[in-house]
Amino acid sequence: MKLSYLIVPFAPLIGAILAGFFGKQIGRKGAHTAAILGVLVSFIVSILIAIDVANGETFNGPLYHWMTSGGLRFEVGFLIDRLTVTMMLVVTSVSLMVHIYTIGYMEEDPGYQRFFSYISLFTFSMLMLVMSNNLMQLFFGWEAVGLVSYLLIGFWYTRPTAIYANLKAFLVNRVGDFGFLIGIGLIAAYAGTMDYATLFSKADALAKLTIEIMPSTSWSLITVICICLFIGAMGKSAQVPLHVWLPDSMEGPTPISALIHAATMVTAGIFMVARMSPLFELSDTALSFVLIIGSITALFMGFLGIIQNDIKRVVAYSTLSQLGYMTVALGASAYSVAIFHLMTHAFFKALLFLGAGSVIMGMHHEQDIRKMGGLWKYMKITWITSLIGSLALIGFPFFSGFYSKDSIIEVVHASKIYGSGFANFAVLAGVFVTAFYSFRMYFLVFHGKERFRDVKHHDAHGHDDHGHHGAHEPHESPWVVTLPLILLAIPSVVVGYILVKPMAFGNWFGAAIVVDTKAHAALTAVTNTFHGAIPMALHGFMTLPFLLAMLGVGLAAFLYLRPSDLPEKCARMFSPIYKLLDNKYYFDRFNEFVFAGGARALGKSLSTVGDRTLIDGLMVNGTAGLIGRFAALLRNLQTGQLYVYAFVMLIGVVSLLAWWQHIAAR
Amino acid sequence: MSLTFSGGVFYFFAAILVLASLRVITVKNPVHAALFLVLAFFSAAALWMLMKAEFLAVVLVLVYVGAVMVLFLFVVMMLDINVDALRVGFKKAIPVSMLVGALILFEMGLVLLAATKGSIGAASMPIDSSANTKALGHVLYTHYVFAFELAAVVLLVAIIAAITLTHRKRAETKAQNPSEQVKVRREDRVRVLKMDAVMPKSAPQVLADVAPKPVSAEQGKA
Amino acid sequence: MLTDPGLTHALLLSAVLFSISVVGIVLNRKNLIVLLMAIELMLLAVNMNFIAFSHHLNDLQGQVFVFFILTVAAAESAIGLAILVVLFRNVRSINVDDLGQLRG
Amino acid sequence: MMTNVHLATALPEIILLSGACLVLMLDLFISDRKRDYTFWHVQLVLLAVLCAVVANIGAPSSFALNGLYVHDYMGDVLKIAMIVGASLLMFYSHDYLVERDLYQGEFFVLILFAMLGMFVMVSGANLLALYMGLELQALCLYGLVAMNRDSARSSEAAMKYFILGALASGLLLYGMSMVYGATGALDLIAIYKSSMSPGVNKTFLVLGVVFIVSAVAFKLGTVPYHMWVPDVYQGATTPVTLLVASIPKVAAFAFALRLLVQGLQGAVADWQMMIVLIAGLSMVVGNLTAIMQSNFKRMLAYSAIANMGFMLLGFAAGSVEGYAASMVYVLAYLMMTLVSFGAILLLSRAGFEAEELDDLRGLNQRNSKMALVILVAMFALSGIPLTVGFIGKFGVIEALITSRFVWLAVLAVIASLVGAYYYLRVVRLMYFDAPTSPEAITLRRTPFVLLCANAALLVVLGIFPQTLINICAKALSLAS
Amino acid sequence: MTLSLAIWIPIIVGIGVLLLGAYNDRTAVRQLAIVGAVLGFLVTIPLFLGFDSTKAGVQFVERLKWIPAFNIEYYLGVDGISVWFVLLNAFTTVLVVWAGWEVIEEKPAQYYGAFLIMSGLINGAFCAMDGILFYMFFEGMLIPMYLIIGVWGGPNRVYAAMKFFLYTLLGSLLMLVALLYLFNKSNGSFDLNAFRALKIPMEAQIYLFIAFFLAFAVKVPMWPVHTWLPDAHVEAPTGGSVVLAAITLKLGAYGFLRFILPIVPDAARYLAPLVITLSLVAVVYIGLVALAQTDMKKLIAYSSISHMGFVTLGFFVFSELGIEGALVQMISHGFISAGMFLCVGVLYDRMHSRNIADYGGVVNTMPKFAALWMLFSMANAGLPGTSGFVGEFMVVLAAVKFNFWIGFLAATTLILGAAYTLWMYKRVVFGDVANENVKALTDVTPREFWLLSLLAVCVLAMGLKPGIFTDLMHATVTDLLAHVAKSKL
Repeated sequence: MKLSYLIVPFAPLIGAILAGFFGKQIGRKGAHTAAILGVLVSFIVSILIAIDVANGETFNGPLYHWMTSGGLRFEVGFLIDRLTVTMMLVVTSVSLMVHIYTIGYMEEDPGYQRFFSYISLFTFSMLMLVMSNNLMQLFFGWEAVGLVSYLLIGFWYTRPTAIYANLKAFLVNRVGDFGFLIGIGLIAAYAGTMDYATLFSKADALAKLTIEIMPSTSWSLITVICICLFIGAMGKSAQVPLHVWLPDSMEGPTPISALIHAATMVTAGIFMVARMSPLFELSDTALSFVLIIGSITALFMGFLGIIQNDIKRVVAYSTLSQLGYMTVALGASAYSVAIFHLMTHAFFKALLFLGAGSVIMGMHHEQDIRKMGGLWKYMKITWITSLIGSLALIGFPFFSGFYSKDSIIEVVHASKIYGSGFANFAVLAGVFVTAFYSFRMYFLVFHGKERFRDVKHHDAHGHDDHGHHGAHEPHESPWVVTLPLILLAIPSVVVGYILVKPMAFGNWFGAAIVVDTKAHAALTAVTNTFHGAIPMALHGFMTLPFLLAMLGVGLAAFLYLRPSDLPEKCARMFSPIYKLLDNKYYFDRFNEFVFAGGARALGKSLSTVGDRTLIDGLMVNGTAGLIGRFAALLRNLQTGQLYVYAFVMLIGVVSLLAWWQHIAAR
Repeated sequence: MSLTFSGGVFYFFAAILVLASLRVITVKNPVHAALFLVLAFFSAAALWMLMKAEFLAVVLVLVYVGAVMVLFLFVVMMLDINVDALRVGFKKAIPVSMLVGALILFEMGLVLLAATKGSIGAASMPIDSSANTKALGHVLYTHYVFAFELAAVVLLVAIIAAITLTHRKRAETKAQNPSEQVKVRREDRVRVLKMDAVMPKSAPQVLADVAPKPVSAEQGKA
Repeated sequence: MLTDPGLTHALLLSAVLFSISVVGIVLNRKNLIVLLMAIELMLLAVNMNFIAFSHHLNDLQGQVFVFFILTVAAAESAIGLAILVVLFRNVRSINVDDLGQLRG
Repeated sequence: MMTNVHLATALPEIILLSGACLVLMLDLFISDRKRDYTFWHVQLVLLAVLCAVVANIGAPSSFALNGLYVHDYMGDVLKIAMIVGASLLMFYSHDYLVERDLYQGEFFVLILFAMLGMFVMVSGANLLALYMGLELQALCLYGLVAMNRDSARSSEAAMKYFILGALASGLLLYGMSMVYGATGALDLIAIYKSSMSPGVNKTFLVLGVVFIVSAVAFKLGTVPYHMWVPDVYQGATTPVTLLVASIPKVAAFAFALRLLVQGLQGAVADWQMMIVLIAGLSMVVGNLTAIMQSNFKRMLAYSAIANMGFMLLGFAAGSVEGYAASMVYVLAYLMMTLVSFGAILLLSRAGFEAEELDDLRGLNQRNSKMALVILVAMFALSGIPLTVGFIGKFGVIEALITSRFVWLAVLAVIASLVGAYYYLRVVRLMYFDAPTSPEAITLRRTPFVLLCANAALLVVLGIFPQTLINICAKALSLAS
Repeated sequence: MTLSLAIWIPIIVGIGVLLLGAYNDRTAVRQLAIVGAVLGFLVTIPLFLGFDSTKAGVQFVERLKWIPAFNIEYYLGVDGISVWFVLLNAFTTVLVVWAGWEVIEEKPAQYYGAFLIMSGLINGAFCAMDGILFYMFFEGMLIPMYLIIGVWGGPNRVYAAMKFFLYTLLGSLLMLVALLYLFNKSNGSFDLNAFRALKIPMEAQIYLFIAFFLAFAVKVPMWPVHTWLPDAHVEAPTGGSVVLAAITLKLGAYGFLRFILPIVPDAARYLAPLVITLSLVAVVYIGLVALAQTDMKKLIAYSSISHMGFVTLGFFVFSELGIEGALVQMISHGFISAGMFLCVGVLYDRMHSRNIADYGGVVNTMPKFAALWMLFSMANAGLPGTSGFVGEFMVVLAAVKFNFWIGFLAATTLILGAAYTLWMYKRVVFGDVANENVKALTDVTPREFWLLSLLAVCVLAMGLKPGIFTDLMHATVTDLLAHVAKSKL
């Protein structure tokens, strides 16, 4: 146990506390200094730890005893292994970039200190999540990132859309957490531990158990556990159908989007499944489930990106789609590839988001890509970095995205698990779609006609509105914004090349990830065909995915590079599909109507019918009323007339006599 | 039981008693009711004689017929009652009251007839049948002296209560109260007023005179 | 076993009297004085009982009891009539039905 | 035959009688303005009687006056309670009577005679003595109820009370005659012995028991012999209501105990079931009907019906503990009644009867101490713990459960739940509602201090009931 | 002696406050009240410090004869379960007195007096080891609460107070019968330990169970005898709501552990499905009902019912984790509900409305308040790091172990709890300033701030170190489970 382990999560926490509680005292500058310093320290220490870990030093031990109950120890502890370290690096580095970027982006916001506090807290939560050595703490971090995302999405709390989105995000995440909690509960119940190491050592024993979920049907316990856990991951990592919160989370400031989508929240689910690989490996059913959910997400969420006009939303849907890829990788037992993609994705997605944010700033908080165009002239750095990001995203060879994504495609291709055929199709189709919408956006924003001149007085779109408008000429962003872009662009290009061998196909993760190579041989198969990064990239030019990607880019160029009414026409031609996509497959409507509306309606009817009418009305007041009526009856007996009184008395005598005679007769 | 003489007398008076009692509760006029009640008492007294309670039979006649019934009649006549109005709704009440009466009679009769099978307690104070009155008197003033005293108190209470309830001080009674007469003082009877010797002037002038002079106003008050 | 049938008959007689007085109380809805008379009848029935038992048991106590009942009954009717008079002064009626202020 | 007189044993009664006569005489010579002399005379008489009772308390049980009178511990305890109750009653009533021109000597004299009657009921050891005591008490009460001569309600109440009372005496006498016929005796001891003997004519005996139970139930005011209670409570002037509601219940308890337990023990199985019936009905009917009342006195009347039903549960248990619990109950009830009616008396002013429930509205804001006193009384009546009312209910239910009448116990608690509703309503009116007129109510010091002490006693005895329980247990173990 | 002090100091000071009320000196009344409350809290601290967590039985025992006629004893003692509630109660009393500081204008002496007396009585109920002693405190407590709701409550207070009293009385009267039955059965003893040792036939056990269950289920309250609570809460003054939610509900749940589980274990096991069903109904049904509320206090009241459903659920899965989780949930709910009600009280004192629709955008004018309330809301939604999480987590784990579907339904609170709490929070706090009234709001006063902060610290401390709480319980809970496991037929 090293002090450095403690520093990693707690440095951002201290930063958060300083910025949050003493924001007024230390001022804006103090706040961002504290927060950035915290993350910076965390980042540096993470690197140091990573070096240690790379040298074979791992750690697994408790840090703090929370409580013990019923033979179950609840602890806070760290598990520092290669998986953890990878995540720590990704989280702290991206977070650091976002922190720096925020100085510029949030410059004019009155909630400056609060914002820094939140993002540092976010970093802390995520670090606690990834560094955990037990499920309890994992859940703690799990929920904590949920909380901070809630706070951040609703950062502009006066906006109805923002506070709607943050509530939605929290609740949808809670649905995932619900499954996750049950999964943890099952583990606690049957394995009797929360600790990863102990749990994994019992995994084989668990695999033999069954559980009777429905009467007279017994399920494999491990399948149930894994599916439950994965439901949690679906919530956090925005898999269909729990993805609905993610696009809405764009209501938060852009740095948040970057943080949520790239580094912290959404990766949690992927990480968790990878962490639980010893369990998932034991259940093909669960893996298939993961695979299918992932491929659905990868493909269908990509479609949605095509028709979005909000710059951030396009990126958001791309995130959904990419998360689907990661999940697919998980389902194909290629955990290392999934984490690899997670990492590359973190960089290029952060880059894209921050780039989008830069564009938004440059456009004076205009987010509609139809009102942009030709920005390359005005925002050179942003333009270049965005191009890099987009290329990485579509998996252009040599870019980081290529390595990770292509690996996934390969692995899925090699996978023989149930659902892999569909997954294969989905990921391939996804490549085309991704390329299309990425470059659609890219062309619309940076090339073509300068459409922002058409609309002189754009109506206040209600987004990122700082209340300050300069000249309507787009401008490049300050260095605090561009620096992170550049810094992120570098790994977006190179990280794949460097790490594809050790991380995706090598043994970087060591014991942290367990793959049953016999049963799930896809990764091994792909690994066997892997001959190094450069050959892979070169080979990549000749593969179907590349062709598809280029097709996508080409189509985008054809449709959007020059002004035309073709997109409109297409939209009209496929209007039912367009409508379906425009309504996001009606998920939101469905949820709004069935779940939210249904719950409210059910609550209301239970409240009025159940509580007020039946219980209060019928049972409580009904009893009271009955007593009252009976009392009134008795009262009416007291007529005030003497002979009635005498009569009743005599009736009493008569009945006593009769009754006694009856008894005497016996 | 063969019909002996005493049996015959018993049934005769019993019949009268029952009939008289029935009339008591059914006749229209309360005066008649009272008279039927007197009849009932007389027949009861006869029956008591038959059961060797001579003294009580006499007392019944003397006290009830002589005093209580007279009191009843007195009250009936004193209170000016509209007899016809008293009969309204009588018939309506017959069935239900008859039912109660029949029920009670039925049940008690059933019990009484059944009871004849059981034995009955022995006398703890045997009767000296030769002198009923003397025996009764003797017991009353010795063994039952407590009850006797209580009876006296009951009568006293009856007197007090009856008087308190009905006796009213009439407003127009003219009685002297000697103690008040003795205690009377001069101040209670005579009031001496001091007045100016002059004749009063006409009204406006008086007012004009009085207003500036508080002294005379005080005098006027006194 | 009761040897004296007279007792049973006397008891039955008094039961009849008792019932008549009960009927009188319930039947009579208009005249309070008759109510008082019915009560006297009831006491007479009771007295008859006592005397019958006394006679049957050849025991004096029953008669003593009757003596006191007679005394009390006299006192009772005095007070009853006094109350009746007071009532009449207040409501100008001895109608049983007019006793209806207090109810419920 | 004059073998067993022992006049000294009956000293309290003798003093009471002489005192009453004395007051009667003295009062004639006292003018209206100096009526307070009468008041203090009466108090003195009560004090003397109290002394006489206390002086002889604890002496072994003995018979006097040829066996018509019994002196025992239970009698003494009940007498003390009655004397104290009567004394308090007069203190509470004093101002009320003065303000209404009812402050007459006869009032006190009749109370004293009624007390004498009740003493005899408590100490009677012979059917005749018990009957005479009962009649003496009843006649006084009839007179007292009618005392407010100008009130139509009072005379109506008196008339009803009288007719029904006479009917009840008729029932009692009929029952007594049957018992006499069955046992050939009037002395309770003889009846007891005879009723226990196997040869007794059970039919006569039980026929008598039916009528006697009916009469006792009437005196206690229990269903279905309860109809007089509300009318008399409401119709009588409040001091008389208080009198009718409080001390006679104690006497009736003793009366029931002497007759049923000490006399008719042989028919215990028979009367026990009748009592169960009566008690159950009383609790239900009393509590239910009380809910509907708007007149405080009338509500308390129904509450009395229910409470007497509750008290009878001790008899229903048919055990010595049960009777003792009943005695605790009846003493507790005496105290509670004194407080609740005392409060009405003290709140009433000239021309204003505080007997409607609405008159209590917002009392807390007008006189919070009085509100607290009534609150205590109401919670005690509903049997909330830490009040003596709870102790009473507790003991009775305990006895019931010991005697395996669990269902009756459940009925009892449910009935008392219904009862809680209307007691709470009183509290609600005092505390939750706004007063009808804002001005504060000032109360005369002396009676109010006594009332407070009385109310405090409800709580103190609720917390430390052991003495009370011990006394009652001792009384009953000696008496049964 | 400590326990007696904890009981009688508040009562005596309360009576003193009542008497002081005659002099119309509000400051003196308040000062005396707070002194009494603080003193009452201080005397309970030795309970915590001196508690021997290795022992299962009761500690700090005081035993005196009280009513020998019925063998009723003044028998006090605390075990690892009750000690927490004594502490919690003493603590809450301080809060409540402090919370009413400037708010209660009408009859402050009676208000404080009632609270202090109630506090003492509640302590008594938690400490009592004699059945009747318990009963006396249990019912005696109703009187001050009745008055608090009725006198200082809202417009519909009469109905609410009545309902509260009668509901509770119904249950407790049946409990009295049950106690008397046990008294008979145990040959004349009301000693709760003696009751534990009794052999009782199954039929009788079931009747006893029903009697006790009604008494405590009403108090908890469980569905369907819960409807008094929303009414009572809505109408009660803030302090009343706090005590009601934080303490008196716990008394009901405490009764389950003290009476039902150890005395009639066979019936408890036999009828556990019933209780679990009702608990789940409380969690799901009541959670949904809470969603539909438009009145803040009502919503929190329903949330309380839902949370208490967790408590009863935890009891009846008969595992250490479940029972301890339920206990932790009880304590935590004491803090959280107190915080929630105080928050609503803060708003109510300013705007005199509890209606959610009357608010909106409160954060703009009351940022500090919004932050504190956020904490309590999150705790109410069971967020890890707050006390609300611990109990829920433990109970869900235990429930899943007991039966998958029970755990499944229980876990829905994760969604429902968050939904109703945060939705309310959103509608009240977030958004633009809704109207002029909201615009005119002023942020929390220092008193309110420290009051809420104190609770916030408790919520966080318990969330971060629940071991403090559970460690003291282990021995007692294990012992209890041993009793439950043993058949008493």
